[in-house]
Amino acid sequence: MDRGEQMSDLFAFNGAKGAGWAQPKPSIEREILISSIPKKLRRKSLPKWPRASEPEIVRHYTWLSNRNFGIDNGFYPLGSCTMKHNPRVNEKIVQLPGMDKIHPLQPEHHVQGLLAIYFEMQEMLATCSGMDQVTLQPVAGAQGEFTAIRCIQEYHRQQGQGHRSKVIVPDSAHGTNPASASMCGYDIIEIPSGDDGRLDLEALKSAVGDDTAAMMITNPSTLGVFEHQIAEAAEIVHSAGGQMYYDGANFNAIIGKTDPGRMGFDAVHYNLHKTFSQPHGGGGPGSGPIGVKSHLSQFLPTPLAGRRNQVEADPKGVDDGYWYFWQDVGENSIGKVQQWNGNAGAVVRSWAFYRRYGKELEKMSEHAVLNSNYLRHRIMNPDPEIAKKIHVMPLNGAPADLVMHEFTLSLTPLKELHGVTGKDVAKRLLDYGVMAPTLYFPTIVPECLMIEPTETESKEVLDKFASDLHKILSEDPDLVTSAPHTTDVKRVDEVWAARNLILKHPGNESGQ
Amino acid sequence: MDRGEQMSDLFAFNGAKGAGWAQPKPSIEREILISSIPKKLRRKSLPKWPRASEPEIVRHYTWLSNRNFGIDNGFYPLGSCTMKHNPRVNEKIVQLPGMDKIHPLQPEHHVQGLLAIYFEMQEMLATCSGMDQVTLQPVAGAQGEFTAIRCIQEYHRQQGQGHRSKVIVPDSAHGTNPASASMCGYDIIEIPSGDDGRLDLEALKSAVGDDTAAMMITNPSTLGVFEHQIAEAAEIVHSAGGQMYYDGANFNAIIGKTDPGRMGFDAVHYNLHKTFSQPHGGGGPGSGPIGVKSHLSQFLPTPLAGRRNQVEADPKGVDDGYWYFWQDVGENSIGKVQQWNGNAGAVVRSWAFYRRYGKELEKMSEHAVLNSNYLRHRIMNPDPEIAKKIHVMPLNGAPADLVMHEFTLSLTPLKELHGVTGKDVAKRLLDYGVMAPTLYFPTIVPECLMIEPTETESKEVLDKFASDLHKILSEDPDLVTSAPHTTDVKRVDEVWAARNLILKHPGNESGQ
Amino acid sequence: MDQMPNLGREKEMLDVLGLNTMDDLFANIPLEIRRNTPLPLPEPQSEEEIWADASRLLGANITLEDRPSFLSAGLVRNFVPTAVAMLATRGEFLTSYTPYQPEVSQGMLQAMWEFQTMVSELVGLPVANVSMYDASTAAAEAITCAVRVHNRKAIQKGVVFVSEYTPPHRLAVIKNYTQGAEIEIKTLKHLENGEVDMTSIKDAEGCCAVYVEQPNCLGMLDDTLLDIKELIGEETALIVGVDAVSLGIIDPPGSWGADIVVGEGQAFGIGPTAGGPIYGLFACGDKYIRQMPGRIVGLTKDTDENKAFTLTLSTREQHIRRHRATSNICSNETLIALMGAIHMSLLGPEGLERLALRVAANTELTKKAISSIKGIELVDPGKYNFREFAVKLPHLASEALTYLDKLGVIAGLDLGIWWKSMDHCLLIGVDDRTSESDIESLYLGLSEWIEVNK
Amino acid sequence: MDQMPNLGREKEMLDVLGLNTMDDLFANIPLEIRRNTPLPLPEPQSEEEIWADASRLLGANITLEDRPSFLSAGLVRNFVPTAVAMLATRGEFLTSYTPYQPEVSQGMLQAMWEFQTMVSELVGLPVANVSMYDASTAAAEAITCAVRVHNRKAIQKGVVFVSEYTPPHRLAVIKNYTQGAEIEIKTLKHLENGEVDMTSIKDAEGCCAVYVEQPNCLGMLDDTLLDIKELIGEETALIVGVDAVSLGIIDPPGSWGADIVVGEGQAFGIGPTAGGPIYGLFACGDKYIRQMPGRIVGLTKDTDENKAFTLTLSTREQHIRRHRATSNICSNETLIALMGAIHMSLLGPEGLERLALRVAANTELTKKAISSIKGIELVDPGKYNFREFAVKLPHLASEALTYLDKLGVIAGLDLGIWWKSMDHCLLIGVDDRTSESDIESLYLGLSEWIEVNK
Ligand SMILES: Cc1ncc(COP(=O)(O)O)c(C=O)c1O
Ligand SMILES: Cc1ncc(COP(=O)(O)O)c(C=O)c1O
Repeated sequence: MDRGEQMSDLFAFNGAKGAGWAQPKPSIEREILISSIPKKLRRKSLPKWPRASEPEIVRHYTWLSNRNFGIDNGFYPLGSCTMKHNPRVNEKIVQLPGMDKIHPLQPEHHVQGLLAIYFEMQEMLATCSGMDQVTLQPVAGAQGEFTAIRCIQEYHRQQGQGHRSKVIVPDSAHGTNPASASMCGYDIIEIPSGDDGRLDLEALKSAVGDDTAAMMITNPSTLGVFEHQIAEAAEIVHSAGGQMYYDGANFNAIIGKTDPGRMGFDAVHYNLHKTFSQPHGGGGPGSGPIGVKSHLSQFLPTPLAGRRNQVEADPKGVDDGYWYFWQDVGENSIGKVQQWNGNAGAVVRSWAFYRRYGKELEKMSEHAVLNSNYLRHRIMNPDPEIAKKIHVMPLNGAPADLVMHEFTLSLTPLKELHGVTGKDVAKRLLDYGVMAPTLYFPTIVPECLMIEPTETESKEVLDKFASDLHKILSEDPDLVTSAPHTTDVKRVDEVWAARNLILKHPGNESGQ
Repeated sequence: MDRGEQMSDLFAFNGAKGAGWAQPKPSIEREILISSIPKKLRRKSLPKWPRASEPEIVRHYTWLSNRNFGIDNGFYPLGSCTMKHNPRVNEKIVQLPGMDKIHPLQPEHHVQGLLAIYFEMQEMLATCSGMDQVTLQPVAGAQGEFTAIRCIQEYHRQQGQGHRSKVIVPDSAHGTNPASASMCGYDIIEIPSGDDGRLDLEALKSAVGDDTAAMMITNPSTLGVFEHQIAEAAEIVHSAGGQMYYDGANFNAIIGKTDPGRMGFDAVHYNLHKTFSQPHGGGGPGSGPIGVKSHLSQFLPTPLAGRRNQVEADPKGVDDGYWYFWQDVGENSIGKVQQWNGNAGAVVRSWAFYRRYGKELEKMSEHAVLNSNYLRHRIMNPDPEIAKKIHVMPLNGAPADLVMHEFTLSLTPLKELHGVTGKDVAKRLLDYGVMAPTLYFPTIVPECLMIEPTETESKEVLDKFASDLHKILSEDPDLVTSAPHTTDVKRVDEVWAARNLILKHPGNESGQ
Repeated sequence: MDQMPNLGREKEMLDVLGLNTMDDLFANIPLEIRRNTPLPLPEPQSEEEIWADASRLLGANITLEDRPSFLSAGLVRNFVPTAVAMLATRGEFLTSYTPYQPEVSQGMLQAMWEFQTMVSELVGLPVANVSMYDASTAAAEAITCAVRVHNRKAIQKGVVFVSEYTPPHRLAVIKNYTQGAEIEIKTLKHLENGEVDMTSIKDAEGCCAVYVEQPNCLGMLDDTLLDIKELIGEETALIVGVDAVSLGIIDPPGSWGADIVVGEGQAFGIGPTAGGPIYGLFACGDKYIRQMPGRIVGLTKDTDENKAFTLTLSTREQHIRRHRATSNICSNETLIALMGAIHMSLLGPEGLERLALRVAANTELTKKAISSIKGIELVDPGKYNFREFAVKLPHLASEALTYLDKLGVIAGLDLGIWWKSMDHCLLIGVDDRTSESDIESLYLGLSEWIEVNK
Repeated sequence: MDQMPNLGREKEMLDVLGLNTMDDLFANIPLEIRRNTPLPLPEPQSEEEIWADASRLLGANITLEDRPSFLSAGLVRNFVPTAVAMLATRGEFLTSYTPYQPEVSQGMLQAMWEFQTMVSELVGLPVANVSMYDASTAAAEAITCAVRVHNRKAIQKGVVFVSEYTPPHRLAVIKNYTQGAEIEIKTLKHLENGEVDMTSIKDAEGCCAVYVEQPNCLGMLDDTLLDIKELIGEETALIVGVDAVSLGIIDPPGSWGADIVVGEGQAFGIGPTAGGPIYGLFACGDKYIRQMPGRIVGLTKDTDENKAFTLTLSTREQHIRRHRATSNICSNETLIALMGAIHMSLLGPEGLERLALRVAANTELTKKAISSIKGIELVDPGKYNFREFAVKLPHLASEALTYLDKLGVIAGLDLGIWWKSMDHCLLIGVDDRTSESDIESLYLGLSEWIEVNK
């Protein structure tokens, strides 16, 4: 019998009534309270939640966590997702009562400290990206995209260009780009990439026109290559009357080296949870502030963090000579995209993260790019002794000498020769104690593995990953296609899940 | 290849100089500082510690933790050690600056809150145990024993009975009892238990005499049976002029039902980390306060927490009308056994633990004893269908109808019939995802397993343990003697360790 | 800089690449767009300096725990059991991401499947997703989802009726999210007494969806809502926004015909945390499954036929369906939903009920005390309130707030911020922890303010 | 009561046992000694009530972080990296106990083996155990250990010389621990200038052990100590108590002949925490291994010949050797030692040096500032100090402390508490975080006090 073979079933806990987490009694007696609720409104039977004690819950979630892989467990080269180490002090900071116990509608003199951090973050992001104004309200990259495209949409309407109905995206774009533009009501024009995986200016030229509202693009691209013709692309779009939108998911590759402002962009989103820090366990939370050039700032969601010099009459501030306030964006603002002022916790964590680098933030980008190139080199240039043992080498997804913070591999030869797919290799990597790279994205690279090591991985980890991958490439194809072998469960049947749709616990025998 | 096969080696991390945890610079330049140290005193080369970044350290210790079993991972029936769930709020409480950032020598008006908790704990422990005065200074059960025996020693000396040189312990006593008394300079007389595992009054009678300083005994005994003749035993020892010492490791079995005061004891220690709460990961910390009858209190270590009514002149207190202070015990005090005022953090955690039960603390003992008897019953009375499959049933370590919070099993029949030892069964239990019970203690029970479920385990966990044990008793003996099979490492060679004594890392190649 | 293990080893690694300087790595960036000056940012700081600054700045904030506080308006000053954060911040959870590889992500997948189950049970609908950004985006995406499902058969194409009691910041989110889908938002009217206006319900007939909140944003419960599903019929979606905690004692919308239930999850799992990260609840009936936004986990099996969990129905999502996706949501709020799941499972059914009862009791006591002040009137007298209630004051609510702030009481929300016409109204919100002395402070403060301004 | 899963299921379980009431379980306790009245204790509390009380009580304490603080005296106001507590409180570590079953305890065993390595490296001796209760019990047990090893050959049987600079609370612990072993503690004298008195060293010849501290408890480093091992010879153990952090820049006793090194580990891993739990360091040369107290981990192999760790040399310990054990220590301070290990490994060698340099710099600056005050004199002028230094004041130190306390400065330790004769002396301790403005506060406060009392 294997340790942990038996699954821990939350809904099997069924202790005594009320044996759960103890609370003080209500200040009025239960019976009186219940009978004061109009009968029609009263709940008839309680939800079938587990009845468990603290020890049982602690054990259950500990058990679950032990069946989950995070950065803390090993290398997590999930391309485009920038899975880097999250400094632990950030978690402590956001648990300070001055963060956790704050209501977003408290008066400004209650939250000078928070506002100061907001203001500093707006400024820092604008500085690093070459934008004029930043809002921290959007709570994820996708929402940032949506928000910025909404601003662009209102801008065009204001300019009497409301007819512009198309948004151009390269075929290598992340799915959120077309989805966000589409949610704003735009039609999407996808333009194919050139043979080198880069933006094809000719294709772009023939796509732009009087109906172009914007182009959305990330740089470095999702292939990890820098679009060196980006300024020309911006020129093309701008002369057609369109706006340039920068998907900042890859911003971590270029900080201090260049910025979207210099490249000619009008708007940009940042993924704070990628470029900076916000642990997004299981898929979120994130934070997706946007920055815009001044012509777009009147459309930003409201409010922003503002600052002025402190005067006599002000209450006590945070001792830096300034008074902070919530600044209304005005009547042209698109209003709100999130209920409050964004994911404040993520903003504060990212602030704590950036403070650690300060003016040396570019070192972060340097190390991200160094690690990426180093790993790519190690993978593509095995030691001669090892090379002999390898069945087949992967292809570069993009034939560039240098990559940025991430890179792609295509496993097409492996598939053609041995019937081993990218997915098989990804699953086999799990057996080696690492997370698999991003799979089959960007879609323009066939059998794609997209690898992003981040700056927080050591040379040893990169060396080991390269040699593990080499090992896999020399393994019996059957072993690889049947992988993984050592994980908590074997290969999971996703098709069965979609066909049968068991989306909740059926309840247990004891009548739960 | 297995996930995690490769060991994580702390000393293999060898990043850049100074790449470790970042600190501000010293307020004087390094070179100046170094040269200000008299040359002879200067360190020549730095210790060979790892050079690692935060992400590497987080991953290393996460990896280590995943190779460690705690209560959070499963049932931990380690008899005598009372491995119960530790409420998580306690961990948060001790991280409050008012606890963590306190110096024990701060003036009393700085630490009224801490003193109030100390005082409440002294009172609560005295109340529950029937003692007159409690000190919280000893930091573990063993130190509590030592401290109390030291008090008894001074008492005898004061009474002109300094010649009393012997301390009596039953042969079922914990090793710390004789060790502590011996450290005080006493000779140990071990008296054999009766056939029912209980104290043998006749043996006691013939052991006591003019040279008896004290008897040390725990009740319920380490066999989990209540020494119902304890009052008689106390009588015997007292009439010989000896003192009665209560090893409180099993105090959690009797709170609210009886107490050492009623049983006739003069001194007692409490294992706060067992009876109450102090997570003692890997072997400690603990806390071993002692309580004494009034004739011994002048010898207690100093200081105690004292209390008086608050008066006008006092600074602000904690709003309960009292002023708290450190009370010097006086010239007869044995002085100090720990440098400060004991393990304050453990005291505060235990305070938080007891507050959850308050006057219903006896429920905790009730459930501990209920769980113990229930589990014992389930083990000794398998379903008839299951009984058929079991090779051989264990024997009760103590032939009592009822046990207290723990109980013993003897696997002698199994060993005799199949050559399977208690150790083999213990190791095999690890394969079932539980911690093994205490093994071979008390030594008077041959092939002993000593099982203590505690009050924080559910019926389901107890049922499963019983049935797992039954399964093991019906397994192929070879499977059991070669266990464990599914743990991080196979059975560990302890003899090799003692012969070769590799007690530190040899350093790695890179010259670390 | 203690975050980068290769610091100081640059040369060694560059050598392997045949490069000389770190700048060589960026050779593909054309010179014309290179930044040549250092970033004008402060000096790097160590952990202890950052901690000191963070403590100083955030320590300067006044928190809801520092004083009697009656500011709720959709966020709750709750007590979250310590085990919640200790478990959710275990590295395996904290530092994972979307479980694209289910074989090594069973823990989070199972936790989210359990979360779906608990949310489903809570609201009385068969399916729940693993979180939206917040209650407002949940409401907005519920509307676009409903339109996708019902528009074909709808008589009023693209039309959705939204309750006039929807707070303006939420309405703004709804408008942003729906304008691109050519949805027309019409106002669902309410009567003077706060109940839904049945003639307005009639007007809604044949539209795609009706959105109401129960309790409404003034904390009032409207039992006439329980009948509207019958009136609007199967072809119009009934979307209900809820106060999640209230469902410990209040009949869940699923049992009175709601098709989609949305709401704020924050009360379970995390503090108000200055407005985020929090998480939106989203649950629906079977017919919306293929049009719903967000991630969802299903039970399945592995090649050994063992139980296993996986993300499912991804074909709705942007990474597969791109511009035809049901939503653009990618990163969501799973980690916070996990905190919610742990909190809910610690509570258990009876704990949930008790939590709701504590809020109910404090609502009752506060309402009674405050409405007894001469000069203060309940906006919705004779109604049952949960958590919040609105009162009309003799002068501007903003003035009352300022006055009480000076007394150290956070008295609530100036409803004039939401609706100019209600600038004499104060929204008072309680929670499970509102104490007698809190209520007394509010009572005394408001009484004094009225007295002083007579 | 949310800690007991079987609450409410008592009957079901009693039924299995054939019992009726919970009291029946206690039938073996004779009636005469039964308690018949309820415990006179307060009502049970919920987690949030306990948290509120704890926050209120501990929140009423004044902490070392609230004000400039110069109280050290063996405990350190340090900054512990956040990762330390987050890792050490992972349930697998937190809720384990002594690794009696190495097969499922490799993590803690390896961590402790690494701890032993780092301590060994730090002090320059080959073996370290996994912790003592604190520095004082470590010193006391080092003495008993040394006597066990050396007594047979010793000329002065049972005699140990202990430095007169050993603080009295430590001396009291030493006396308690040694009196039973019939050890005679004699005083090792020091000269006026604080250096060890070589004639006293001569007196020690042939005794079992000499115990000194470096720096001494007044923070002074004595370079003549580096020569005493040669003088006392192989048959007398040299036991040295250290300030662990100082070893980042100060030559470790192992390299000048110390046989056993002890000290307080607290600076690595945990705050001063009101004096406990902290942990004592204990390291020694090979010849003491079989007589040393405490647990120790060794590297070994499993039946598959894989590397594995296990507790070793248990035959020294009480659970095997009982009254002949080398010590009675059972529960120790492993969890805190684990915190120490994590902290040390985050620091690394250069980080350790920097930490020591920061303390050294602040010692220097503070000493310079305070000794420049007219009326204040250094007790040990011309010496090198680390962390602490003693000054002589014109009036009672206790009065100075009271005066500065009112100014919001914790000025140090009144040495009169330790030695009546030093009641005009103040022990001033700095740490890595002592700031310029802290020093200024102390300087101004002491100057003012002197001025006022002229
Ligand atoms: C290139 C790119 N763009 C946009 C996004 C969307 O960001 P988010 O997940 O924060 O919504 C991602 C995230 O996965 C991405 O990789
Ligand atoms: C019966 C008994 N007595 C004494 C002790 C010693 O307590 P501690 O480990 O706290 O020193 C123990 C602990 O294991 C014990 O079980």
